[in-house]
Amino acid sequence: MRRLIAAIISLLFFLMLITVLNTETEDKAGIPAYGDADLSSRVSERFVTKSVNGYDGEIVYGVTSDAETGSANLVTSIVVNYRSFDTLGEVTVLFISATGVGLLLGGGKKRIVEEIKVSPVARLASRIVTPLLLTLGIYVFIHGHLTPGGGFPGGAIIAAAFLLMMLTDEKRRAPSKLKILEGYMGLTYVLLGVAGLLISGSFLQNFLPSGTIGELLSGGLVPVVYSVIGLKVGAELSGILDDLACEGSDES
Amino acid sequence: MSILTLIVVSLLAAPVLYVVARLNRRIAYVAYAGLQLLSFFTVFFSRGSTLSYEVIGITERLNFNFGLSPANWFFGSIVMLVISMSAVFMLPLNKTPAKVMLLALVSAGALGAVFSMDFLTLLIFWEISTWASLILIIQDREKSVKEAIKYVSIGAVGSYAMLFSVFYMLRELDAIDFSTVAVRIEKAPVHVQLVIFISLSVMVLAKLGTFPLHTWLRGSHSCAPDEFSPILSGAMTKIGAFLLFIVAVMIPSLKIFSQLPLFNGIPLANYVLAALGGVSIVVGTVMAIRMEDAKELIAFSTVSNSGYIVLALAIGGTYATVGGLMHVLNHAIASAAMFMAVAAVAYRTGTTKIHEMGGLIVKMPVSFAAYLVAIISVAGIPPTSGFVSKWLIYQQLVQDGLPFLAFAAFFGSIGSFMYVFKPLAGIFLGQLKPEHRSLKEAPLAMVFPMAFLTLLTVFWGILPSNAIRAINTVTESVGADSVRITFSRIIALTGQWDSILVTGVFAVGFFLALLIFMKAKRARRVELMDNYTSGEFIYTAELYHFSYRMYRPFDRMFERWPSMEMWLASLSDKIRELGHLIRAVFFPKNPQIYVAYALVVLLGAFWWLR
Amino acid sequence: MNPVMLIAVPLIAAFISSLFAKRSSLLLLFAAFVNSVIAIAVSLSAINGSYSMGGWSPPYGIELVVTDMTRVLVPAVNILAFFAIVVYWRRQDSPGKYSIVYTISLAALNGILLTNDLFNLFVFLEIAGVSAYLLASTGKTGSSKVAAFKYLMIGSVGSILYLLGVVLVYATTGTLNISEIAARISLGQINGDVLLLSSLLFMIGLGVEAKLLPLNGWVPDVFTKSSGPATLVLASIYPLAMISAFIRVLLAVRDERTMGAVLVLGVATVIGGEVVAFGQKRLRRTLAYSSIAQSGLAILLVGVGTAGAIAASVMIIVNNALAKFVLFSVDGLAIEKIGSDDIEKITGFGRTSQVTGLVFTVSALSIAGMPLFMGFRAKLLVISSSFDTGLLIPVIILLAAAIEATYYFRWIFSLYKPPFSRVEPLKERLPLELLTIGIILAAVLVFLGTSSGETLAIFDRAGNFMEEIIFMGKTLIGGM
Amino acid sequence: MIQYFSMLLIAIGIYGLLSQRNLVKLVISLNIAEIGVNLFIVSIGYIEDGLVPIISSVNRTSSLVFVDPLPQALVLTSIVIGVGVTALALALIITIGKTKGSIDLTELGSSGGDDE
Repeated sequence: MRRLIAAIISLLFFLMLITVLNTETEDKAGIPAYGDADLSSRVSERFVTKSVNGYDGEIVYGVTSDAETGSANLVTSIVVNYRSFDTLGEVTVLFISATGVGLLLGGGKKRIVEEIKVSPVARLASRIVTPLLLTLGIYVFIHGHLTPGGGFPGGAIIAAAFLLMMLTDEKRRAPSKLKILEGYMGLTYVLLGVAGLLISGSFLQNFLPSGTIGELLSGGLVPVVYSVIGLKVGAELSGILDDLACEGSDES
Repeated sequence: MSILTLIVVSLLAAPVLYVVARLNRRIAYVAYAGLQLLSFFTVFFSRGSTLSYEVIGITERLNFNFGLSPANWFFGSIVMLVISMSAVFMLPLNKTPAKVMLLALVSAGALGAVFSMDFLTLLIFWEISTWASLILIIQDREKSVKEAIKYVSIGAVGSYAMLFSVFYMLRELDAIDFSTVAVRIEKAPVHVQLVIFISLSVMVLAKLGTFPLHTWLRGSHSCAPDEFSPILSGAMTKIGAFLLFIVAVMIPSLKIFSQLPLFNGIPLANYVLAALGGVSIVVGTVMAIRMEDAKELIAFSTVSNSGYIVLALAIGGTYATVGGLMHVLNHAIASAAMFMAVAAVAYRTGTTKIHEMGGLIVKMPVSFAAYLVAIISVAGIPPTSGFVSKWLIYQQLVQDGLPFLAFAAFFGSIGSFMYVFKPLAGIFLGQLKPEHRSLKEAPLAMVFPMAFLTLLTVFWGILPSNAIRAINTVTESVGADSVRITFSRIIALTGQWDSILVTGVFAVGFFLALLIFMKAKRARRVELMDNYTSGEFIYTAELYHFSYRMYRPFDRMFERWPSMEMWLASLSDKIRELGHLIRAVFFPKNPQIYVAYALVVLLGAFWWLR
Repeated sequence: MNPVMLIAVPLIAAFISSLFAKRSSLLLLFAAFVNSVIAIAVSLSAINGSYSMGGWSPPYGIELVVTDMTRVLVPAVNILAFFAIVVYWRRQDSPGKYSIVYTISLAALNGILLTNDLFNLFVFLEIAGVSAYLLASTGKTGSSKVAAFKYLMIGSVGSILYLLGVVLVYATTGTLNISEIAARISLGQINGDVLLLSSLLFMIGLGVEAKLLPLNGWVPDVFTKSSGPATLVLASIYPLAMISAFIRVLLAVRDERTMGAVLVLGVATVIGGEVVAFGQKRLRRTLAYSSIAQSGLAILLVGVGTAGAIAASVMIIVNNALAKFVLFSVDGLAIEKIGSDDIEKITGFGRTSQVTGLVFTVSALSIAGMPLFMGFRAKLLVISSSFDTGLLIPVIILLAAAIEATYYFRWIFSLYKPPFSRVEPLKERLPLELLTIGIILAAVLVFLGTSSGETLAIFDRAGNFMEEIIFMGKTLIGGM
Repeated sequence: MIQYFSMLLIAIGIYGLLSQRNLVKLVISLNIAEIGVNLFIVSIGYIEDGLVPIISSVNRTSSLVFVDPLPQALVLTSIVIGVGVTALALALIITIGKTKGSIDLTELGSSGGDDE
């Protein structure tokens, strides 16, 4: 009975959602058909041409310099520059979740002891792979404005490195310094925002030169912020993993 | 001192008095009494001053309007007279700082209400007065909480009905002041007129304590602190009469409803209201007869008398209108005096149960006199003012030929003999209880207001023309006719009433009786415990008190009557049950259910609205 | 003063307090205090209009807007938050190690009030939501964790639906800026189905937090199981932001059919809340259901949709916040001092501690809509604006109000129930902070209930905020 | 097509949310629905033959046809938020399991809930 009702509700829900698909017509705006999105009717047109501030030239890789945002990765330019405020919020969500996990689980006093049979090969291999993973993670977030990736994937890769270590070693804990890193990085992000407010007059506004599109040192604040995010996300996710893997204190 | 200043001062006085009372209670209560007396005199002597509007803004569109029309003056004087007398009366009583603050709020609210010139101002000040009185009611007695809740719910129904009608008027007639509404409502469509009339009538019935919204009176009046009951019955309910006057008389209800079907020559709307008045006369009388507690008894007599007021003002016509207004005056004074007498007795004996007292006439003669006169007035016996108003109402009933209403009115009159006799005999006559042997008359501060109100009752009984002249100015001010009077006579169609002559006859009869009483052989006094038990030992003395279940056979007769009180009480259980149902359905333990609700609402709304 | 500081300051405090966990409650107090000062400054001196983030002009960047509505709500939220922290400062029930959650939620609530971007609103709703789930889990018993999980579940469904709505709107209008969306939709060139579905999705998504009737099953659970300060924040401060978000989004993505649904659900919420509250025997439970009813009233007025109705709605939520703050803190005090808030146990509490009784009475009377208090002015506005929909709605509102008045008076009565002799005065002193703040809030309620029309005009102006928003949107379209 | 698929995913998530009793499965159901929404978000930005929105040595200029980058930015945020909420939910489940001894909704129903 329960399953039947659930099935009916979800079926109707599905039917309801698909009625609005492909509803774009000549005179009334609707959801465009798949693949027919029209950038010219959307705000993102100007994100692509980097012309929010009225620049009307073409952006060319390796040539254009001092564009309004120097990030070659257009998604990154939105995430960390045009809509950086969203990202601050997003980081905050992760931060509060990580903190909440810590609070709920009592801060993780010691690891749950389990008999894990890890073969020596895997253990050794993981010790070799972990530094590589860490390096990869750092690479990903530093190049976030040039290539796919960025602070969040980079942070996730870093956390994956810690996860690998925790899986292969039953005593391993994420370093406790990570929590401090997390706090400092969050603080840095907000303070960068305030600095933008003080220097350029708007919260989170870029105050560094944006450089030439495609170079590592370009995009103004973008690489800085993404590094901050990368470290922070890495620290947070590792912290969450650590909390989940550990036994809480008695108080909760 | 203008009325506005008075109202503002009264409002501000409330917190000030609270603070003062925390330092010294006596000063605070004396100040309170002084303020009320000052208000009364200001109000009373502002008679004849020209019509004035004074305005304080609430929002851009709605203002407080106060004025001083004859009607305002009439009701204001009555209300402030009762309040100021009660304020003096309560000087010796048990007092707390909270009480004086609430009392001051009650008087401020009442003052604002009776001097209002529009419905919203009336409602706002009335509400202030009401919620303050609500908190006052629960101050002394434990069971009062349950009773006060009834007052809350019925009062809320009434005042929200009025709030509704205020905005309805604002919308349909674009006015809420009495005079404009009275003019514009004539041209409004019938349904608008009816909605306004009905919703305002609900408020009238609720606050005046008329059937079917009378059930709060019994508990609230009897449980209220003794010093507050006079105000509750004598002043607060009379604001309801003020609204009734506006609804039925100032708004020419007879005229505007003339297109409705007529019933015995009265428009249906008015007739229904009058019939409710009639029913509450009967119900109030019957219930009052059955009560064992002096305050409950007076509470039901209030129901009955409110019925007279509603009946009179609803059927309209010159005599009924004047008689109804006069009845407001009489009942305010008389019920205040009765409650004061009971309070004085309770102050000395500590009880209000009739069968726990007896023979107090010897110890508390002034209280007795006040009670006697008040109760005679309520029963409508000459030479008290109560007779005059009832006489006028009967004139109209007879003239219009309204059989049921006339029956109810006469029934009430006769029934009232039964219930007034009970406390009179039980409390003041009969045997003095041994434990009451050392009682004294109430303190002077209590005696004075009782005596004053008693004298007023007698005065207007002897010279009703004095009161009727004032009432005539009220009715004339709203364009109605007035009753013809001379110094000593009231002239009606079916005859005339010469009060001086009647009083003279009465006085002669009284002296003859007194003479016989004095000359007759003296009765021998016996103690309560030394007779009629034939040597048996009495364990529970009150069972042998002759007024305990005085009207037992009568009581049995009405035992099986359907009870409005029970019905309203079951209503609250119904709401509770509905609440349980809603809780079980919409606040389940399983979160999946409300997730499902969310989706079902979404789906339902989409497919339905699409 | 740039309003973004309202969000930045608590965030800074939160990040610092993750470094110095021992000082977190002090930092919370500090942040709330600074925020209150900033909020007053913003309310008094900031210019109405757009404050863009990152230097990108709207609709490309995210903007915060200051309208006449935020002018009212921002100080209310921040000052009440500060009060909440002060009230529980030295009590056993204090936020303690959860302080950081309160700090973050303060930032999120300010974000919800200020942002003018649908997706940014989603982000802040999520921050507020996650904080709320954590706050809900702060109760002493394990049941509070279950309640929090239930809350998380329905809350997540709500946010998924909201996000879906945001995407539909973006795909249709090509923008996320609320002003521009409002302007485009008011031009009417939107497919009817899409508009209906997205506005319904917003109604449900935001309705979860706004306590709309079939979606509010979490409310009594969370409010009764959570700790004192958490309940205070969730019941008194959260609704200010959540209902303001509901108002803004539903009016921006305006669809008359959805407005009808909002009206119906609002009415159902009012009736359901009041009727259930009527039969409750525990104070906190009564207050929880009464909160539902009050939210229902505010939402119903959104369904009416006129400027007057919005003004009434804002007034209702502000009145509710101020009064519920006092009521819930008195409830917390009763639980702490008496050990229960049952109607039998709480008897005479108003006599043993007179000031507590007085502020409780004032607040309860204000919620019940008695004259001299702010609630009455709100009720006048509510009735007058609900007449726009015919006679039925005002009648229902008034019936519900009658029920409400009845049960609030029952609580007042039980607080003062005689006889004196049975009640022993409390030996220990009551917390001074609570009494002071209670008196302040009661005074505000009385002041707003008795002040002249000019003071209350702030609410009238707040009701007109949508004109401003749409005007901003029209200039954006024109400028494109 | 992919849009229909994403809607289907949402419906599946909802089915799971309504029919399952295990708290962990409920969280998984929520995640499925979330993924459906995320997929839908990305799909509305797709343009036939559009390029990855990165200006690189291959796609050198902004005048080429890129797919809409904004939904991709939004989805990034939405994913991260989903991760946060999931972590919190799991932590709550662990706590519930510890204190109540069960993570089954039917068994928890009697102990939690809006009881008197």
